[in-house]
Amino acid sequence: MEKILEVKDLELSFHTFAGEVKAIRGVNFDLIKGETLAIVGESGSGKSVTTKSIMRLLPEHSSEFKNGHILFNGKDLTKLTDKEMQKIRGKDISMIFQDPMTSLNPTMTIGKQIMEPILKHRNVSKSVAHKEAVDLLRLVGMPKPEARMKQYPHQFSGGQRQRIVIAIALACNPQILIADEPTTALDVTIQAQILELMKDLQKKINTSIIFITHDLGVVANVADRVAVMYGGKIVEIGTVDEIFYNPQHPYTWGLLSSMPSLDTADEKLYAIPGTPPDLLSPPKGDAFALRSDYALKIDLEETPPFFKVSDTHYAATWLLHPDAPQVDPPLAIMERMKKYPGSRYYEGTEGGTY
Amino acid sequence: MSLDIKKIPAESFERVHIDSSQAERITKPSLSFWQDAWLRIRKNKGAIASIFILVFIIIMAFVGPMVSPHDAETQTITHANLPPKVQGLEKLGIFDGVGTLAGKEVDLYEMKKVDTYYWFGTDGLGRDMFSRVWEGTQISLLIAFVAAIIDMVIGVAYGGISGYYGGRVDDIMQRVVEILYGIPTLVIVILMLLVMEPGVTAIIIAITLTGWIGMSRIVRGQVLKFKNQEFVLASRTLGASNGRIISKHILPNILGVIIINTMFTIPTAIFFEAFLSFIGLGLQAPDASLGTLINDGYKLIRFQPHILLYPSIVLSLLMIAFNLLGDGLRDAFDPKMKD
Amino acid sequence: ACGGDKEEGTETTKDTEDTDATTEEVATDEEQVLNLIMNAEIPTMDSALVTDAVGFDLLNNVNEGLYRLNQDNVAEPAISEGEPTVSEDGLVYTFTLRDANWSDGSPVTANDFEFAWKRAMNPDTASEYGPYMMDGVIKNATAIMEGSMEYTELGVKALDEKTLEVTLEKPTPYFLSLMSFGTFLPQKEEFVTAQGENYAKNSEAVLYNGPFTLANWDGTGLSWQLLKNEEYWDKDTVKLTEINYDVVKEPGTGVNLYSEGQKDKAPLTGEFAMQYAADPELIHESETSVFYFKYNQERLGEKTPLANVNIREAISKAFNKQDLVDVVLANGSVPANYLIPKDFTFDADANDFRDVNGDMAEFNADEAKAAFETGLSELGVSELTIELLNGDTESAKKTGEYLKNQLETNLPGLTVKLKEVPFNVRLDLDTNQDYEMQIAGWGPDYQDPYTFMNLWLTGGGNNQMSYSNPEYDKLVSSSVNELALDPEARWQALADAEKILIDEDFGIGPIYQRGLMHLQKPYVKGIVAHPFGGDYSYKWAYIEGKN
Amino acid sequence: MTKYIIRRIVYMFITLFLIASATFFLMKALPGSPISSASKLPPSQLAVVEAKYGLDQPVPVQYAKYMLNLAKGDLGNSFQFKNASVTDLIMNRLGPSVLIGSQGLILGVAIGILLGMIAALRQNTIWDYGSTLIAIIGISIPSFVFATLLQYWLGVKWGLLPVALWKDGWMSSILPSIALAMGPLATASRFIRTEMIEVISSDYITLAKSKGASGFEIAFKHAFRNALIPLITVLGPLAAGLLTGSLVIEQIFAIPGIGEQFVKAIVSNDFSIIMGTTIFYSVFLIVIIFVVDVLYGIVDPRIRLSGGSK
Amino acid sequence: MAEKLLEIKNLKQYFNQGKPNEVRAVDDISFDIYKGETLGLVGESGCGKSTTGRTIIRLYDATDGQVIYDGVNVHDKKSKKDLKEFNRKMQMIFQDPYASLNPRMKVLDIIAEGLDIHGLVKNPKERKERVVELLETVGLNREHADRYAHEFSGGQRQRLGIARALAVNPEFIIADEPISALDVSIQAQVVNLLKELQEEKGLTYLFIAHDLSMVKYISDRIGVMYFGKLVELATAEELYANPMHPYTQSLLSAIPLPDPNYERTRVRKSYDPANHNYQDGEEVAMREVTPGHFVYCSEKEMKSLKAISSSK
Ligand SMILES: Nc1ncnc2c1ncn2[C@@H]1O[C@H](COP(=O)(O)OP(=O)(O)OP(=O)(O)O)[C@@H](O)[C@H]1O
Ligand SMILES: Nc1ncnc2c1ncn2[C@@H]1O[C@H](COP(=O)(O)OP(=O)(O)OP(=O)(O)O)[C@@H](O)[C@H]1O
Ligand SMILES: [Mg+2]
Ligand SMILES: [Mg+2]
Repeated sequence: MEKILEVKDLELSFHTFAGEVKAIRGVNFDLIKGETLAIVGESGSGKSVTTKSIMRLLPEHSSEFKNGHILFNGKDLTKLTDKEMQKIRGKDISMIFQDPMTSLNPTMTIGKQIMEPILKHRNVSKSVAHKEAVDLLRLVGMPKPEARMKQYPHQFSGGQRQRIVIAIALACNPQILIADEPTTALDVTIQAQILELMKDLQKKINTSIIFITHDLGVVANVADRVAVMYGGKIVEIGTVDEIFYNPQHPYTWGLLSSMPSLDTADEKLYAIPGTPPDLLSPPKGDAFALRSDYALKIDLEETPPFFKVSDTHYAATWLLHPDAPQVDPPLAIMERMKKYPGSRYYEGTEGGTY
Repeated sequence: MSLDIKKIPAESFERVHIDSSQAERITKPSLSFWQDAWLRIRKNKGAIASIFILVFIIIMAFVGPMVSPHDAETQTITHANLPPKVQGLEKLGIFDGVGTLAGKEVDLYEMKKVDTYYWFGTDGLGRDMFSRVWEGTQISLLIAFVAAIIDMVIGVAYGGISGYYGGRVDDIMQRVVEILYGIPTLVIVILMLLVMEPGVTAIIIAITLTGWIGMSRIVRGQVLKFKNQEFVLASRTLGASNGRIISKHILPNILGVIIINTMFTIPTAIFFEAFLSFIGLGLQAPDASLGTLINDGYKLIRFQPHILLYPSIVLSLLMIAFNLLGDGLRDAFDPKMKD
Repeated sequence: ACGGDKEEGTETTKDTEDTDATTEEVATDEEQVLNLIMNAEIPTMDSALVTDAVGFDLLNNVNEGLYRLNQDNVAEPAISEGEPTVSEDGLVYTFTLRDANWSDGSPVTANDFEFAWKRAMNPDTASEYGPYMMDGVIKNATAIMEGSMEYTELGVKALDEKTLEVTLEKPTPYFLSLMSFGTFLPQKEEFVTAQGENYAKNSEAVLYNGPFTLANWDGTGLSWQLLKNEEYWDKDTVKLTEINYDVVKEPGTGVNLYSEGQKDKAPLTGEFAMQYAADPELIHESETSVFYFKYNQERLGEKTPLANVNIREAISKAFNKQDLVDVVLANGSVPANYLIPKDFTFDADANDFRDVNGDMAEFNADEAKAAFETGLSELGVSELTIELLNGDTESAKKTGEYLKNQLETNLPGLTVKLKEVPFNVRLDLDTNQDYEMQIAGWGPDYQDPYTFMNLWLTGGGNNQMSYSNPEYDKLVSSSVNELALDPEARWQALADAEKILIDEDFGIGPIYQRGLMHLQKPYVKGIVAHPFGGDYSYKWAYIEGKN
Repeated sequence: MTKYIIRRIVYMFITLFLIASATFFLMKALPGSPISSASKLPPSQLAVVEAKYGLDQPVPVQYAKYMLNLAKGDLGNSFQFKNASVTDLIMNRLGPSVLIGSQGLILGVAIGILLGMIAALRQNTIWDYGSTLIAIIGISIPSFVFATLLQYWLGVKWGLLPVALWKDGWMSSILPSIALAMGPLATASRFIRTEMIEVISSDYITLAKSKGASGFEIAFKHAFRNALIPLITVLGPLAAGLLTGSLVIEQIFAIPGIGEQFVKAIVSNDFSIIMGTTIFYSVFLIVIIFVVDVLYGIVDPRIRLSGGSK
Repeated sequence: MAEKLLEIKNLKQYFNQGKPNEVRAVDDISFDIYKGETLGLVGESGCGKSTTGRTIIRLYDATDGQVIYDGVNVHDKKSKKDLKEFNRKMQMIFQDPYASLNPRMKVLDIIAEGLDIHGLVKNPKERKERVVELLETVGLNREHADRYAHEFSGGQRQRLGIARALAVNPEFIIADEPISALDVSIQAQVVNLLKELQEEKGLTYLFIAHDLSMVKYISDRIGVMYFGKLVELATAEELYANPMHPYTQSLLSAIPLPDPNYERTRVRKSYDPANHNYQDGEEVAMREVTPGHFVYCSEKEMKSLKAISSSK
């Protein structure tokens, strides 16, 4: 398992009218070659900022990098010059954004936009780049790619535009592809197509993908591992099965149980009450405590460290402390846990470890 | 990923019950839109400085002529064309009443045996420039404000009606604007001024003649945008009348844009008045505006720069202040700039 | 010409410095080129149509009539070979023409005059100045104007190639000075007919018989040239080979061009004149335009306060003219306590007409105040508001502001309301007599006091203020009738009339006689400024000491 | 598309018709006569002169005649310039005006764009403040004052460029063009700055950055064209605004231009020229607006193609 | 079944009618809504769901067709008073929690707007009390009344929107994607609230969404729209268990569920309208295939559908 990216103790703030927004408050994770890491979490939890800081795409004048390292193949991206960073962007790491309607330059043909990274990073002639761009379009399933090279973004539908954006991101076979809510703006049917496309492509070029979304269905579909973010921190990280079937953090519980499955019938959905924390003055202790039904006294005082659940599974909640009381997660979660061998509610036969 | 488990007192692990209303608490202080905008403006140094400059100029426009020992209208012909001289500063070698006469530097006060002080000097009729500049500022501001307000009223009404009622009404009203837009404003204004009795009123009418078009277009765009906003639809589903929707929902929301646009209309009007005075279509003497003062002064630029200098400085300050304030307000009101 | 409209112009002047310069020895190696500034375009070069200062000025230099004003501003024979013979009754003048050529080499004939003058009276030409100048002077002009006679009946006749007979309506003492005026220039019939519509549309479409020819004028442009006319009969006198003109309307720009050396002469407005006061290159030219208050006694048929003579007297005496010319105008103007300008008309002994009456209605605050009080009590009021109509040019405005202030200061109880309007509007208001008081001016059309005095005849076309005094009328009309041939008595009658107008009736309140300041390079010599007609003659001008 | 153009042309004619009518009646409302020596002439003679210019007819007849002639492209004859046709007068004066006008516009807009870009790319730095300052100076100093300063310093004091007059060919056009450029410069720089800041924060610029494009490429290849679009909409008014400048600048620099002639005509009540010039200006403005719209389509493919499909 | 509250008959809504850019946003749809039920309306973006809702509540005048509420056609010309009364009975909750609250108004005034318009309160005190009551109903409290909308989070805002609608005591509420713009973690807040309110007050809902799992959870019956047409209508259970129209099938197969095991095996079906191969003149309409289960199909298709369903 080769780590391609390591994010260590990342801390980052924005300076705004109202004061300092502590958007990222110590984020740690690794990315392994060829895997898909999904980052989930509610709006404003810092998903985009984390990935943008990897690409160093945050506005220079208002964002302040406070602490931490971002190691890409051993190189610390935070220490590179702009020039060096430009060489990495689009070549080694590339990105797809949420809104296909606004992420293409409206006054440039899509051909040019696709060719740009190719010409930029790969010393090839224009005609070669053109050919490759056509191939890319074909690869992402665009009909009549030759003809469409000369068209402008507004002549494409949302799904097609998102395909173009993907084609751009893949132009240089990046080692890491960051997809920031690439399907949120799309319809379910188109979303499904795009997800399939991404998975296919990943198989072909073996990139690592960081996939941001707050749609747990999508996560279940694409991810190998999942990181759950809340209030500028990762609160739980594990393999997709661990997160879905053996979640430990109350926030993850809330998240999972607020979604009705197709067979949840009449019982009330679990709802996370309240509002996200104000990152201008983040609460002391566990940021989620104020909205949690499982809050402990210590949650209000001290930030919980990561507790190991398994080799691949960690969660930052005091509930995992040996001295903490045993609590029962919401019903829906218990239902899930029942299916997972590693869980304490496991009802199967393969024997739990807890 | 720290795994060291510290010794933590057991009572720390007591469950606490979080009051759910606690979770709904909003920690931020309650700020109205205007308070919020004010907070933003306050952060904008340029805008704040502009507000101070404007307040200062407006106060001076009224107080200036009073504090000056000399009246704006009084002609002391023997005191004509004196350079500025200020008590106290004269010793520093500035504002000491020295000016060029016939190519030589002389103390004109001494030469003309004047033993009073004219802070901004005097003009060709021996009138005190200090008082004149501030009275001119008064008139310029009057013209600008009145013109801006009229522009605003007509523009908002026209754009509002056109945008809100839409359809055929909008079509016709926009065609009219399209046609008006093709008319060279300047030319029409000049022609109007030739026909009308000259004076402040004529200038204001001339400036507002086509000035409202810009405002109406902006307002129309805004109204079009807001009239289909969900909160307006919500009000409609509640059975609100057009009047209510316009006054409670649309107007308050486009007010920011209207104010910003007015901020930019004011300097345009001041400037246009100055231009009119250059081609001789300005005010009736002895009324003076900054424009006419500058126009009187620019010919003397080489010899009696003070006659040009002070009105120009006031004019420029006004222009700069209004523009910066407009910029500041735009930033403050613009939801896109929220962070 | 009516002088009220041209505030800062290069107009009728008398050159005080260079008139006497002898023009004998001119260094031959010097480039005889003069660079001048004009304040307006040439509207036309057709002598029948010219109405403006620029046109008359140029015509005076490119064409020549029977007479021409000499360096002393005396009309002397030009195309006319010596003095004409005049009939006993002073009505028939017979001119013999000298041998002179048009610029195309053809001779100037008597018919050229007959043709030109008649053309100016032809209604189809729609000349403005032709009828104006000939009315009451040349026989039948009045009848032609009224349409009761054909223009061909005009009292001018070419007896042969070289003899021109002019019949007058009545004896006209200043007739010969008229002969130097632009309207009376000759035009060559064949050429004019051949050119048709195009005549005088550009410098190629005119013929010249004067010291210079016009070149490079496209009809509307801002620049043109005068070149020495090799066909001119007196070409040996002409030294300059070239005069380059550019129209510059901004005085400041003119001064800049002058300082930079591109121009040899630049007119100065007051503000500039003051600054150049000590400059040796500053020259002062006095003009013959006089400015005065017109007191309208009847506005739109209703009596105004100005119908009261005491009020008129008060206003006439209530403002400091010296300060006005020194500080406000500062352009070399002089206070006018008279109507007939200084340095304009002279008797046989070269005595200025001005010497007869001297100063009248001088500034006197006390007298003014006393008269005002009398006037007010006569009117039965304690306060008075009077509207002062004024032009809207810069110097007019400044003058107006000054006068307002002076009148209000010196006449307590008087409020002056300024009304500043464009020239045309003012004329309109004047024509309709829709004003109370205005600042107006007049420049002479010929060299005789009559050009000023006839303005105020009862019902006169330019009166427009209901001034009427039978005695004045009698005196003034006697000067062109019974006294026409008696210069001395005539002189006195005109002077008496002026006294009545200014000092007894206070019909108008003189303000100032306009002057002009120029910067002129010291090497420019011999420019002659004229009090009427064309402003300048360059026939005698030359460059000396430039290198 | 053709439908659109036809509609535009119809509006152009309506506009022109209205302008011509309005101007005509305004001119008729003007006090005073265009005949310069009207006050001197006795009524009989004045009638003769007026008849020559057709002023003796009732106003509606004059109006109908004027409009008919206008339809034929005949603007009538000038009053001041005896016998000169207004069309010729305008044509003779057009060259210099167009030259300094277009140079001023191009220069102003080009420098304005540059300043605006710099300000936006170096937001809240000394560069930004500097360019803002220049822009504000540009809009707060009246052009006649600016022109006078230029003339004095660059012309007289340093002798770098011709002081005035239309004599030294292209050199003569430099100072007037600079003086004219200040307005457009200020407007363009303000516009571009605002727009550029907005564009730069848009998603597609972030995407371009994530492709590894350099700052320069971002600014010029991606942001520039998009930031330009709103500027184009004000090019029309900007060009029209140059008229304002040219009246003044031509007079100060003694340039034989159309604006200078217009002022003269106003002063002397020469309503043939006033009307002719007004109509000419209107045509100019309308055409400019039209061109701008076309240009808009060229720069913004969204407009172009949707326009094309109509 | 219970009585019909609302009958929609052949409703059509065309935008820019007659122009080249004509959009047939709603193209001849008919359905009924029963008292006390929740009818879910799903379909991809732009298929005309919102337009349907807005036309029902008369935000748009229908191009054609009838909306019969309590036996009265809503789209008939009516007096101001009747309209007002209608406006009181039928209310709407909007999609965008940010755009649906006037940023320049205090919460108090936003919620009280309906009270003011319909004159439901007599004095400011009563007004305030009523607003507080409503705030509490939606889980907010008194303090919130004096704040501005922009200070609230998305979920809170949406609840404010609900409170506003409830203020006039409506019988029928159109909820136009009330949760689509919300974060998953708070969608449940709103859904729960809607459900509670329905139970308490006997409300009837038209619930528009494109997220089928939520729709299924809340709805009694579900209608599926495709390009301006209703293509299938059945009870929630039935629709999920037994989707008949190929578009419905495709839609259902596209929804990702938060269940990795399920996701690993899910197979997506795609829908191509051309596969219907309708013949010329073949009448395609809503047909009742099984009781209460309507499908938009041709006679021929109905037969085969019937065959399949009976074989199950
Ligand atoms: N440019 C910025 N200036 C100031 N604050 C910012 C900026 N960008 C993001 N933030 C703040 O940082 C925090 C994290 O934002 P981020 O965009 O990472 O959230 P997210 O998890 O991606 O949410 P979403 O799901 O809505 O995209 C938020 O509180 C946001 O307001
Ligand atoms: N006012 C309007 N003018 C013209 N077309 C409109 C208008 N409103 C909606 N449309 C069009 O009608 C169609 C249906 O729109 P509608 O908003 O009802 O879709 P929707 O199903 O609610 O989509 P979404 O899920 O995105 O909300 C769309 O193609 C839309 O572009
Ligand atoms: Mg995000
Ligand atoms: Mg919708």
